[in-house]
Amino acid sequence: MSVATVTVKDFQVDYPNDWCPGCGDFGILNALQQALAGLGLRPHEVAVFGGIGCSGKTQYYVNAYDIHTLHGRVLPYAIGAKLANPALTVIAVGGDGDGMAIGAGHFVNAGRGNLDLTYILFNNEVYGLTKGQASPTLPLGAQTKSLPEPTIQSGINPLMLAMASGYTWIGRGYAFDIRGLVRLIQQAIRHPGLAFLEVLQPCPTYNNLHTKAWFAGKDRGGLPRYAPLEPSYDPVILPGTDEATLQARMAAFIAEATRSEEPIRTGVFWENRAVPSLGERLVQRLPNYLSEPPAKKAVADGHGRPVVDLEPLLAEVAIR
Amino acid sequence: MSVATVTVKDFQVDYPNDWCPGCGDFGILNALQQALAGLGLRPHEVAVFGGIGCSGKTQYYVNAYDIHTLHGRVLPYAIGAKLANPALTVIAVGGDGDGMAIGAGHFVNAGRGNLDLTYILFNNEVYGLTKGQASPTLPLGAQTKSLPEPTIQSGINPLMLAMASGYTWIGRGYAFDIRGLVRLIQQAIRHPGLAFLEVLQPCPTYNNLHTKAWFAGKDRGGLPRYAPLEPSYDPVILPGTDEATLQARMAAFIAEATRSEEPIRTGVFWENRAVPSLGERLVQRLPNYLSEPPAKKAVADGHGRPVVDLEPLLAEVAIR
Amino acid sequence: MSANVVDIAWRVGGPQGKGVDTAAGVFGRAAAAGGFFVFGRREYYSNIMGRHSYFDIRVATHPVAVHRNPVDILVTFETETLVRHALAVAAGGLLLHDAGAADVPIDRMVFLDPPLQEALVSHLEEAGLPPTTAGLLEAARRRGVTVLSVPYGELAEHLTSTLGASRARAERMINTVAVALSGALLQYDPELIKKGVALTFGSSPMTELNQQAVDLAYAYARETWDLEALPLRLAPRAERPVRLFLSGTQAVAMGKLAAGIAFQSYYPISPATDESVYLERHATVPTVDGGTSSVLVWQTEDELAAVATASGAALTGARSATATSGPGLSLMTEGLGWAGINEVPLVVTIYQRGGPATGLPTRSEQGDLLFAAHAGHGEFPRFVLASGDVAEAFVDAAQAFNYAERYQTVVIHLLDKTLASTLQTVDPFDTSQLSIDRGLVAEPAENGAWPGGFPRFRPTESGISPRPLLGQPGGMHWLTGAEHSEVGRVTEDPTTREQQMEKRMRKLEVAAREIPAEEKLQVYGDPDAAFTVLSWGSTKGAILEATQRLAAEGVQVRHLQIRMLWPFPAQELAPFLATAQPLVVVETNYSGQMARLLTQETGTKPDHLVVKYNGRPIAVNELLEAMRAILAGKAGPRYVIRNPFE
Amino acid sequence: MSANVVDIAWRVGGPQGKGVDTAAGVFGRAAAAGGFFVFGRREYYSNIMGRHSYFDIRVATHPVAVHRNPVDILVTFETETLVRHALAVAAGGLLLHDAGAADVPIDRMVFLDPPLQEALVSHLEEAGLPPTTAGLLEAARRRGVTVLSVPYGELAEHLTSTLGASRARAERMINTVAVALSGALLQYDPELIKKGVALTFGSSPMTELNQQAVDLAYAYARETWDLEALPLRLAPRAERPVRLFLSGTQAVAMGKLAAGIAFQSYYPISPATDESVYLERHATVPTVDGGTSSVLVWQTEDELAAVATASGAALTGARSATATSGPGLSLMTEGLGWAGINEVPLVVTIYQRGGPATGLPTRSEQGDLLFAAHAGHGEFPRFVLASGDVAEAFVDAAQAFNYAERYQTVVIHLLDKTLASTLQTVDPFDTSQLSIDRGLVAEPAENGAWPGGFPRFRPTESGISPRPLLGQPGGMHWLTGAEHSEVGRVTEDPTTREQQMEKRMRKLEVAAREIPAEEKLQVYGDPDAAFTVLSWGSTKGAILEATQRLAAEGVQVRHLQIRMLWPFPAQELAPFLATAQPLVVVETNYSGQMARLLTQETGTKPDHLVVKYNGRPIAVNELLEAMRAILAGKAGPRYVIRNPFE
Ligand SMILES: Cc1ncc(C[n+]2csc(CCOP(=O)(O)OP(=O)(O)O)c2C)c(N)n1
Ligand SMILES: Cc1ncc(C[n+]2csc(CCOP(=O)(O)OP(=O)(O)O)c2C)c(N)n1
Ligand code: SF4
Ligand code: SF4
Ligand SMILES: [Mg+2]
Ligand SMILES: [Mg+2]
Repeated sequence: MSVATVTVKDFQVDYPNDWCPGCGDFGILNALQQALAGLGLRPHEVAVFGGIGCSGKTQYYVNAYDIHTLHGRVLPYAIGAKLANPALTVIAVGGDGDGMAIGAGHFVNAGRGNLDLTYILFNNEVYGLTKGQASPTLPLGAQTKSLPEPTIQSGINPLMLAMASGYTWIGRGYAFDIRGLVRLIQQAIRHPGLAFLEVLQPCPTYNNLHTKAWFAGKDRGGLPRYAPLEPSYDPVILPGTDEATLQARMAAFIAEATRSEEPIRTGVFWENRAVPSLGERLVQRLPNYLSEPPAKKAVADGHGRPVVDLEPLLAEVAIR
Repeated sequence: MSVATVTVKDFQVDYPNDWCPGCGDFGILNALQQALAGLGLRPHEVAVFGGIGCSGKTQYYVNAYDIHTLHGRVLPYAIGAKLANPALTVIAVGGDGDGMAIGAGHFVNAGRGNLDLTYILFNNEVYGLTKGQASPTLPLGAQTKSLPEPTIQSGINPLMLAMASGYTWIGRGYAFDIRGLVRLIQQAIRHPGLAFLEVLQPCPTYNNLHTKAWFAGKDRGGLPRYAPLEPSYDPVILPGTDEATLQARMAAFIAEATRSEEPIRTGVFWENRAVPSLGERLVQRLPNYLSEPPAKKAVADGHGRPVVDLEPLLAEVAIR
Repeated sequence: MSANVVDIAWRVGGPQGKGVDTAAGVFGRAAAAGGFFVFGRREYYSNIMGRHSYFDIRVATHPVAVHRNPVDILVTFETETLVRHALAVAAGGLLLHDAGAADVPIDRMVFLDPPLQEALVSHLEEAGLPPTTAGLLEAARRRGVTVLSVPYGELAEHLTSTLGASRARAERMINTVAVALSGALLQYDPELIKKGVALTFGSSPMTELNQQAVDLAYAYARETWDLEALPLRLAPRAERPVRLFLSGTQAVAMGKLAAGIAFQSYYPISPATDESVYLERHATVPTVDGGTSSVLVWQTEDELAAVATASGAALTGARSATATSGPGLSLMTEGLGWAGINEVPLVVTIYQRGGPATGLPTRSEQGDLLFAAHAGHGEFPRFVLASGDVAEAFVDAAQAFNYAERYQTVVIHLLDKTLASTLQTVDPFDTSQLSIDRGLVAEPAENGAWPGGFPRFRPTESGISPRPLLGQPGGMHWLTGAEHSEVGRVTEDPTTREQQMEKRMRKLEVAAREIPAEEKLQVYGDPDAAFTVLSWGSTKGAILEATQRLAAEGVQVRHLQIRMLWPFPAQELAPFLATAQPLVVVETNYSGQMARLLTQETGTKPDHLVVKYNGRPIAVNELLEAMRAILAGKAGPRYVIRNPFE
Repeated sequence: MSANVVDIAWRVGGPQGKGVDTAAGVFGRAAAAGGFFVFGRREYYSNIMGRHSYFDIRVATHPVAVHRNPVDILVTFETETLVRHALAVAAGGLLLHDAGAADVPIDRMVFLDPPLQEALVSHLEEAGLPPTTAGLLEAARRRGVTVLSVPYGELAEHLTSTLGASRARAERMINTVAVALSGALLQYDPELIKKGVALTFGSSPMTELNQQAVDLAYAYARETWDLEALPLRLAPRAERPVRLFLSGTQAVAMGKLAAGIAFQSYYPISPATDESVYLERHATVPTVDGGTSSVLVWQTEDELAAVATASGAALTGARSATATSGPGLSLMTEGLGWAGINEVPLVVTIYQRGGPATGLPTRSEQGDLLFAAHAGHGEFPRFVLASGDVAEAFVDAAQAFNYAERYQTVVIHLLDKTLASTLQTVDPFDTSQLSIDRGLVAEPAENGAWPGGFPRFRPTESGISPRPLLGQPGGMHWLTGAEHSEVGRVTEDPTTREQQMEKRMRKLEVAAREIPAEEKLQVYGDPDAAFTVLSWGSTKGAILEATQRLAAEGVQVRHLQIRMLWPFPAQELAPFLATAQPLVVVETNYSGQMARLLTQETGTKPDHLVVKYNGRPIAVNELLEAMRAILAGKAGPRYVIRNPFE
């Protein structure tokens, strides 16, 4: 892998983009392309899986293997590919409806595996592509443009849910803080386990509450409503971290993840290096998992005959 | 409702029970019947919804309206009934596979509504009815009887997930601590919002790690491995609770919910009285919601003619 | 066309989010206000903003329920619409385009898919014209189209200066200007255009501003063009009975409200969402006795939950429904089976769209019929209904609840994207013509009256047994997705299994006997003609009109529309099938799903299957062409309608 | 029965979890070890412990693939088994029951469903016998059954005292004792029973203990009964070729392993789980060149995820599959469509069970055929295969991957609970007879070789286009569940839509042409006979045997077994249908699903539909009765097989 030769252009494609002008998705796409290039990955080594929604179109614009899955199922598809071909860099992207409503069961259960992939959730608090219904992250009582009434359901906090589900890397970024986002995406990809990155994403068409101007604090003298976690915040859990430290880290996590005061924090909230990745665990079970992963498994010889020798299995049930 | 006349017998039925001898489900069933009777409810006022699993058979043995739903869907069915008939006392029961694997998406999203119902999760760490596979609550590396290898996925902590999802009442009990369980179930039912009760449930057939003897601490001189939360623990959030108190309560919650040292805590972990129940919110939208809920809505007059007057709606689209 | 007969097809196009729908609404209402029958067809991309959408409005002196090609008037504001639709304008028609637009080569237009690009270029090359927008305009002119250049930029400035509208607002009002220009070109009464504006914008301040824009546009047109020289005219009709002008989704929602729907669950999905949004906006409506009546509309986390929640609500006695399209139906499959075995009255409204998977989410297809008929593992009774037009959508949506409650099972009401987004003039709905059948509900009793449990599932001759509602005293029983005894106890007893299977399935046989033929099958055209066209759903409008047109030419056609697809009306069809010659089935899907069902249930195969599966509805002229090919003996057993330009 | 022909039906029953399956395994293996053909049928409740289960083992000198009633030997340990099965013992048969059991009135037995209770009571009343267990035993005696009381309690004590086994262990070994008693009563070689023990318990210390129990039991039998006076004999055969004795789920798993399955996802569900558990236990197997080969078995959180995960894996080139039963199929529906439009090679193994919903989770039904053929909104190509026996299950499981990869689409392999739990002797599987077709995979290339993206979906004559695997250089393209261009770009272009629809659907036509007839349809019995029985799946064994029995009586029957249900082999069937008289379809479902498919695809309706839908497989005698009724002109168009006692 020759890092020097890869540029952001390698991940760009010439394809008409149909997001609304000013959509936060542009920022995320941009950051993703930069992040991939910055890591020196080559396009064919990357597979980007998208859910269904405006967000789920992100991979249309990335030069890589791009898979537009089904609403809510982006994680299972991505997991299948990564399990079968552990050499792939796998990124899953999708909306808050995709991930927290119809996909919430997969979100929770993916947390159990610590498979080495990165999931980026585009949180715009609405269902963009279906015209602005409340998404599961819209706070109770909020009324965005398309709602006939304020929403009567509470909003889910994706970071809290990720923590409860066992994600070993948890971060939050803002769509138009591209530089910050590039760094976060790269950290997430580098993390050798399951990484979850929430991105706050303005939807100028349907979310009239949390707009780019709102995030930028235009109404309060340009003081942005998002800011990095304090340098003193330590997200890292190392192998052997004692219970008290762990509890303290969790308490700090919750305080920052759920804080109701501004600014909204961005950065790495959680980085648990104590849990072995799923790949490592799989090698314990299947010794040739990495040398001959499912994607590369030899199936037939040159004559189209099976290479498997069933003899020992037949012996188990043979009556001789 | 004449409290005095209801006894536990009113909720019992004469129906052959096919759980394995010694199954923790017996304890939970027993506690549920006692709890309902103790609340003075009459059988027809109660609807018990079950998932699919050994646990999902609980309502077979309760004299009430009993609905055996689909695997993982117990909450949506229960929610539909409660939304349509708010006068019903609705209980949902199900296994850890039912609720945390196939049903996890509903579990998370139910948390957003704060509908007044009670969900009891039977946590035996295995899929009982399908013969002992790992359930999502089985800890990483554990190997119960039926597993060919130790599990390579981490376990989910149901209390943490409930907290992240917004449940306003969260408790934990133990299947054979029937007296404690009765109290917890009653508190959960009385809570005017969404209550989640995890019950630690021995499965003598498949879970050879966490048995009744293990819970009872038979191997350590009879010192049980479960114990109530310390009296100093305060789960209550009142309207107007300040941010600092809230944070402190959450930290305490997590410390107790995730503690790795014994004993495992039982009791009420969380009681959030600050969030209005969904019923209250619905009345804001539909003024006649309680007086004429969906279940009781008048549809036709005595001649089988619709009672709705469409005139204003037709007027909106009429070209005159 | 005789002087008394009017039939004008008008098309407007533009980027999504730029007011194309509003413009079409104004024009359609303006025409309806003049006493005309109006039909509107909407085409749009799965996109929020910027991609091409267009709207056809047909205005006629006779009822119309289908679009046609070519169109008489094309209104364009920008290059894409011009390029996509210039070829669609009829000789003698009008084409409005932006005077300020540059001439653009077609092969530079990245927004065009290659097949369309190639088709356009080769068309122009054959005509010896340059492959550019100018070439297209020239081709139109040569074809006898009046091409009118409109200086939209100047007109917008004019609106700003004259009416004091902001530039942004003025640009939005250009839509109204174009509608008004169309009116002026037709010499239609400007007051009716203003009425169209008022009906569309309601009591908002936009109404007045837009009405002023109408006057400006009329003035501009009169100044600029020799209107008398133009070929088309639209004069208001003397008779102007009150009519509704509404969409398929609105009609379904109104039908549900009329039927007393108490609970609707949904998860947003095109093209079904509009119905639920409408219900949510009209959640509280008056009753005839001056009270109020509500429907609880509940947005779930997915369609698995939507069908389960609606079923849970139905068990309490609420008339319950859910609405979705194909992808949602795939997820509701498991819930249908549960409702089936538990005999839950449940209405499931399906707006079919192009499949499979995400498919063509904003295009149309009759692609889910066989799936709807067979969705779910195992066997249970269900109904599948399909509406053919907006008026039927209203009636069927209401009737679905009656079937559901009478036969205590799942009713799938099939519509499609075409009907969902069709705008149509219809006679005002008359709820007093609807009747309500709530089926067999058990009487409340003393607790203890049924010691072993209420025999909810006791086998009866009809298969129907009284159902107690959750919460009702004395009705306690068990419900389970597993096979069960008459009180709902899980059982694996072979005999009980047989009895319960038979009980459930018998309901369909009883229904097939009881339900009047006209609720299943409708006959149009000449009932004695041998030439027989069989249809279901939204192709009805095209077939009706084609049939009339052929009749006018002396060719008699019999048109059978199946409204109840399951149980399939084999018996009712038999006499028609026996005399059909040829038998033609028309569907908008690839494989002829209804034709397959027909063969399955009757053994009869159609002689000709006419299909269209490019995601667009069949135009009347396309169908006429197919029927003429069949009449001429030039059509094979499979006739595919293609149209690269839509 | 001639001296050389042996056909013994043996049944053992008892509460679940008490070793009934082990006992049957020992008996079956013991018989197989003696050179016999063996068939085993298992019936059990959806329960972990305590409810009634039973196992039929048929032992014969000819291949057997179906159970029969009545049985020759019934082994019972407790009252429920005795009551449920006493009537099933043939005249001349043996019935073993617990000497210590009390006499119990049948109407006190709460575990019996009322219909069975009533049937038993009225049977005894008609015979003038008391409605109790004693009455049943007396009825058996009167029928000519040898009723043997076995003092199980004493024998268990004996095991404890003689072998030093704990009481609990001794009680478990009573199963072996009963098997050995059966062997002794048949005067079967005790060494072969011990071999059955060894084959069942393997290298565990239980083997020796149980073998000692066998000797004790033989000794007891010889002491206690006059064995020479008993009617049945089983003498080991001279020829004892090596055979496998295994279940349907094992055969499928082995077929998948032979085919090189690399990834299997699953969510536990009866009766599919056993297959995945087997694969997990045998995840690493040797290769012919001395290497090792692995399959990654992945338990997902539900079936939505199972199908998606397997699809994701398939995109990387792994041969991927998932396995489930009806409820899982309902949830996989959406994923099938995605795989279909993305042309993903995916094998979906379905073990049908009683439906709908939870239905009869541990009973059998051929209830998912029409669903499998139509599951999913919209239209996409798929294959539906069904195996008729254990040997076919192996071959089809392997072949499914070839179809999936060659035609790049979904292959649904249908089995049912009957086949899943069938134990059968078969000839050793020969993997060298299997061939592997991996289909068209694109060659790796330089990145940049395909600037606009690799044309993964370029239309070809066959509809098949080369697929690059995720991660392969130079093959980047897009995949989407939406309609797409040849590089996988989302498109709503009408022409591209048509081309892609046609490309995908063409694959089925090509497959229908290419695939040899014998892979679709098999002909048994007399190919020239007019009496034609059409079947699919697990009813094969019953039909084969019934056909042979009728042939022995001089009645020639032609049996057509459809192995490929979709694309439906209409062409291959045509000549047979033309000459069938009568045409009989046999299925274990309510509505005759294959019969419907047959009519749909050929226009032909069967003259007789023979169905059984009580959740149990059709016994050979039941089928014979049906066929005789048809031959005698006494059967209507619908013949339902009922059996209240199973
Ligand atoms: C099964 C299914 N149900 C519903 C839909 C319709 N649908 C498309 S996108 C979407 C939600 C989009 O919201 P979100 O996931 O937040 O993404 P965004 O558009 O906001 O980026 C829905 C409900 C679908 N495609 N599939
Ligand atoms: C859609 C679907 N998939 C799978 C199953 C099979 N199944 C029945 S119970 C069960 C899991 C039971 O485990 P749990 O929920 O923990 O309940 P328990 O038996 O342990 O009480 C499964 C997977 C099913 N019924 N439906
Ligand atoms: S609707 Fe919102 S999220 Fe979707 S493209 Fe437009 S701005 Fe972006
Ligand atoms: S398997 Fe376990 S959970 Fe199920 S009934 Fe038996 S002991 Fe209870
Ligand atoms: Mg969103
Ligand atoms: Mg469990």
